[in-house]
Amino acid sequence: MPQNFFCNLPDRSLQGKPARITLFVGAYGSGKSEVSVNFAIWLAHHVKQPGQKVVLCDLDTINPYYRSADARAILTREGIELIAPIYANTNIEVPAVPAAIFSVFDNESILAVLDIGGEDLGARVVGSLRDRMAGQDIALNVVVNPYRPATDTPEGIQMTVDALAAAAGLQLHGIVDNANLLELDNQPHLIDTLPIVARASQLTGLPLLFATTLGRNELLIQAFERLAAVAKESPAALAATKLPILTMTRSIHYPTDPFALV
Amino acid sequence: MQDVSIVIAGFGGQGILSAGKFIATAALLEGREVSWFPSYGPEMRGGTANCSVVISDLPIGSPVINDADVLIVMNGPSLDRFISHVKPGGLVIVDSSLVLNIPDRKDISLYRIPASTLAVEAGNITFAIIYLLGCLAKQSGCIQRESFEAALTDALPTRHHHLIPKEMAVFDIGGTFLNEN
Amino acid sequence: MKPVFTRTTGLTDKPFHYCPGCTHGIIHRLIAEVMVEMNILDTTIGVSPVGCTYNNYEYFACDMIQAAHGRAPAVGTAIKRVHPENMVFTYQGDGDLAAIGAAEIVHAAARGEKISTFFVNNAVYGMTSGQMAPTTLIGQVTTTSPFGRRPEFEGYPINVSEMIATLRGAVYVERVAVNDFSHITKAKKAIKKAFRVQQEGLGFSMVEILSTCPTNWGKDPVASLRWMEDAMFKQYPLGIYRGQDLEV
Amino acid sequence: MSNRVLMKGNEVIAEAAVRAGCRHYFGYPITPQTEVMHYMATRMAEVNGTMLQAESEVAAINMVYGAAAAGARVMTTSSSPGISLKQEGISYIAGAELPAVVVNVVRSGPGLGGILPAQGDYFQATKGGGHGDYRNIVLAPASIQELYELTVEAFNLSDRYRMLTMILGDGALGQMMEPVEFRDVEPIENVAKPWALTGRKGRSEHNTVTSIYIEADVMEAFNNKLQAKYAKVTENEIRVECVDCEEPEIILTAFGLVSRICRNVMQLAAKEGIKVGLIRPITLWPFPSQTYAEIAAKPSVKAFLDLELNCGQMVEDVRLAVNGAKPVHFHGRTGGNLPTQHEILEHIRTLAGRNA
Amino acid sequence: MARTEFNIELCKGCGLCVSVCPQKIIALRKDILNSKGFHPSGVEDMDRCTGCTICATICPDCVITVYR
Repeated sequence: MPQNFFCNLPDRSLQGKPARITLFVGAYGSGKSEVSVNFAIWLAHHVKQPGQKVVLCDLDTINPYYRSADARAILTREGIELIAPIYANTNIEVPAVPAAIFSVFDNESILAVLDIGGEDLGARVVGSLRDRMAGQDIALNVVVNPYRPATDTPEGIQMTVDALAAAAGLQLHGIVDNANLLELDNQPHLIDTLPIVARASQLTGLPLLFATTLGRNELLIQAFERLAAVAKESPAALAATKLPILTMTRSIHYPTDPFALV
Repeated sequence: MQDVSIVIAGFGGQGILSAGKFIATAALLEGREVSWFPSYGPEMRGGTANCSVVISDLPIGSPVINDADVLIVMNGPSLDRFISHVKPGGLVIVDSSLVLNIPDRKDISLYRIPASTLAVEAGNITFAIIYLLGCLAKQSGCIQRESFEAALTDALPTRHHHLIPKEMAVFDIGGTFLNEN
Repeated sequence: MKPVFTRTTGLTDKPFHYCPGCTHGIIHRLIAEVMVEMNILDTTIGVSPVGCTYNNYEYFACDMIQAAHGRAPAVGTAIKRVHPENMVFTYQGDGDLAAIGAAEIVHAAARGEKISTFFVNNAVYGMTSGQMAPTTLIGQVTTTSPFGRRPEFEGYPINVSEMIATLRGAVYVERVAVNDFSHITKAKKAIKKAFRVQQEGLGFSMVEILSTCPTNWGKDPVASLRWMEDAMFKQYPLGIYRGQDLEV
Repeated sequence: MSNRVLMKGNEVIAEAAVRAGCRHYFGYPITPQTEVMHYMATRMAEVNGTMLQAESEVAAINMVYGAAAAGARVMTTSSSPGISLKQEGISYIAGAELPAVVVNVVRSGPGLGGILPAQGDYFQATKGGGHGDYRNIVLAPASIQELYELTVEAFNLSDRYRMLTMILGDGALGQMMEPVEFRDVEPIENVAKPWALTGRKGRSEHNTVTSIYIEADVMEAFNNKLQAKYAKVTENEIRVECVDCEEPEIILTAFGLVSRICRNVMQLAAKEGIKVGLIRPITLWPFPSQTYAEIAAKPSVKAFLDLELNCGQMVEDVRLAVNGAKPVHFHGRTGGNLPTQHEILEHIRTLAGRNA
Repeated sequence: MARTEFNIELCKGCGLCVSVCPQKIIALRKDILNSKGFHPSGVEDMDRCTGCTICATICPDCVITVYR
């Protein structure tokens, strides 16, 4: 079990020592790639020690678009190495798994984030790497966006988690709440739906690891304080009040967006 | 000489389309401009068939005939369909063995030839159309006898060439009929 | 010491882009080795399919053309008709050949086109990410048969070799596998035989090659080979389906 | 004169192809063009060529793709629904820059469509038809003699520009007979094809024929190259016939068979003192826009009347070319019907203000 | 007397050669990393190599050259 990132108000930023290799799985559109890129950046800033390097592996074999390889420029700037299928971001849709993926298992000095393709189908690629993962310090986390159909109820999230675990053939370690409707400021959405995700955490027995926001922290803290006020009535909401936050920057855009990759 | 536009119509199998080709070939052999435009499609298989032949000394505009100089018909429905498209002063040649009711038009020349009956009597039903073509050649002057004979030789397979003298005799008989209007 | 196993000159220097453990690479090498051994590299024209191997024209050192999905047999037919003295092969996957291109392969075989088809069957669509193929096994889970292939809903797998073998124009049809040394050796012999049949002008030849897809099967490469033996061999028995007595 | 023979349009397409050096024909039967296959079946045997009846139109066009890549002069013919099926292959041929000739003897659509004359495939032929940014040269013959000449020319154009040339005919053109003289229109060009698949033989590099480029920039550069080629075709290859366009009152504009009906109408109109001119595009792509613009600028011209066997397709290009200089009217017939000379004349009288 | 050479830059570390070697002398080499950052296949005890070519035959990426 990896370290959890629980923290106290008012500083809700991620802390602690994560697993050496973190995998993000999730349903289509849950925001796995966005979370992966930002988590890798957080690792680079807060966890990486001298002699270590952070590697982001784009293992999405399902969908050739909106993938973490889109953030190549930002990753390069942050000194993060990207491993992606050789045809990622070309005209070709051959989602071959890059052999370099093995480096994250073979090289202890790597802190790795693995961005896995959508749904249980994408998680199947994890199955082909199962042998390599044995004995490694690994966290397999599921990213949830409660604004997406199928993961908009605690039960829906539970079913999704079960399907992902079955396809990957591995036990999941935790849930990431990535509530968003794509707009810049997702805090209201996060507050509105946190109880759903928190309840799913109880149902599945998987800890709620962190939530993500694109917005301003002070607003978020106010909102959490409001949530804490009603927390006594809901154990799920109570859990939420302790939730650490990953403040994200947008990095994966459709290439026509003039602000992409700036 | 002026353009001649000829519509030939009847049932499929009566040699309608071939008759058009004979006329067109004969005119071509005389060095004239010519077009042959068939009705095709479902009509080709068992239903009615018709074709349009235009002969001219100048390049031909439309191969599609709206107003015909000559109408040759071998069944009733075709006559009903095309009779109103014959120009005033035009020529209508009818197989009267098969077409009984002929609409009353006094502004045309009308030739009624019991072609199918005559052809059966002559021992070959395929001759029927030849009587009508003989009449066409004689009355319109659009093709010469010699070029028609040459066209038959050209168009018919060698194994049928022995029929040509008999067909030419039939052709000549067709030319003996008189205007009934 | 002499080299007894080297990279064949039938391949270009370009490294394959396939996933680790994907056996397309073995099949490419076998075809390339046979072309060199038969001295036909300079006269062979290959037809690339649509699928993971769409750009294998970059790997084979002979003249190559990329065909639309399923149409390789039609393209190959025409090339052979234009250059009857040349050798023509098509390289096709199970979606390409047995789904969208079912008509083309059947008719090329029925016409007895003097081309050789190498049909790679891995029971799944690789390129478009793991959908059900015509050859997907009963019960096999794919992205488009998430409940496992159910005969009553998705129907049955197609045994292409058995089907093509019913056609008189197909003079040589064999199913092989590339799961271990002896089967790979047999596969190479079959590929050579297919080319020999073409060279002799006898008619259409096809070798169906059972292959793996570790990524979309969700199994590591070694386990994938075992799954091929355990699951695929039952549905797709190896052997010669036409041309048992053929001497070429 | 003695060199002239009476032949059906479909037979002439086939004979023209053979005389143009085409030795590979792949087709699938569909009325009203099936006689091309019938003729080819025996004719190709005489010249040691190949006529292969494919299993489908889809297979046929992909055979064309293969044969063209192998360096052969190759043709397929079909009719509207069959041409729709061929579009993927046509796009591949454009994407791989291969020369080939495709003939469409148009049926009346949409859907299955009737077998009578129609021109409803103008958009499909000139605006793409298949996927992607590409053009085909589109030729629209109006007589059997011209059908011969343009079919031969289609092979030369295809080889010269490494692109597909389409003959857009109609059911009537395929089925009618007229005299044709198989004169040598133009010496058959022998364009070298070093890119063709022949087997490597002496070459150090292997040839590949493909239509995909992995990098976006390379793919864009390829598209730019195609467009430059199309600009060159537009500069060099526009063909158009203008009849009595010196000082006309009304300009008729039509392609193919309809233009011939227009010629008869022009004589009828002349008898009534109406000066009518005719613009007949022979290349539908590239479209003779400049000719339209120049004639539209003439003070004598009151209006254009575009006639087609469809609900108004080429008229869009006519309007773009005339660019508002003069009104452009449309007269269309569909379902396999042809406009009569009388109805066209009536329309002309109205436009010329000659009606009571 | 035999020898195998591995073109480690072409190796994708799939491990098929490891699984088929009758002498059990092929392994992913923990002592080296290739430029892609992982341990490629290699022979640990070349003296025991028989040059049977089974590893080269199953390799999907033409990594292995065998001398005998």
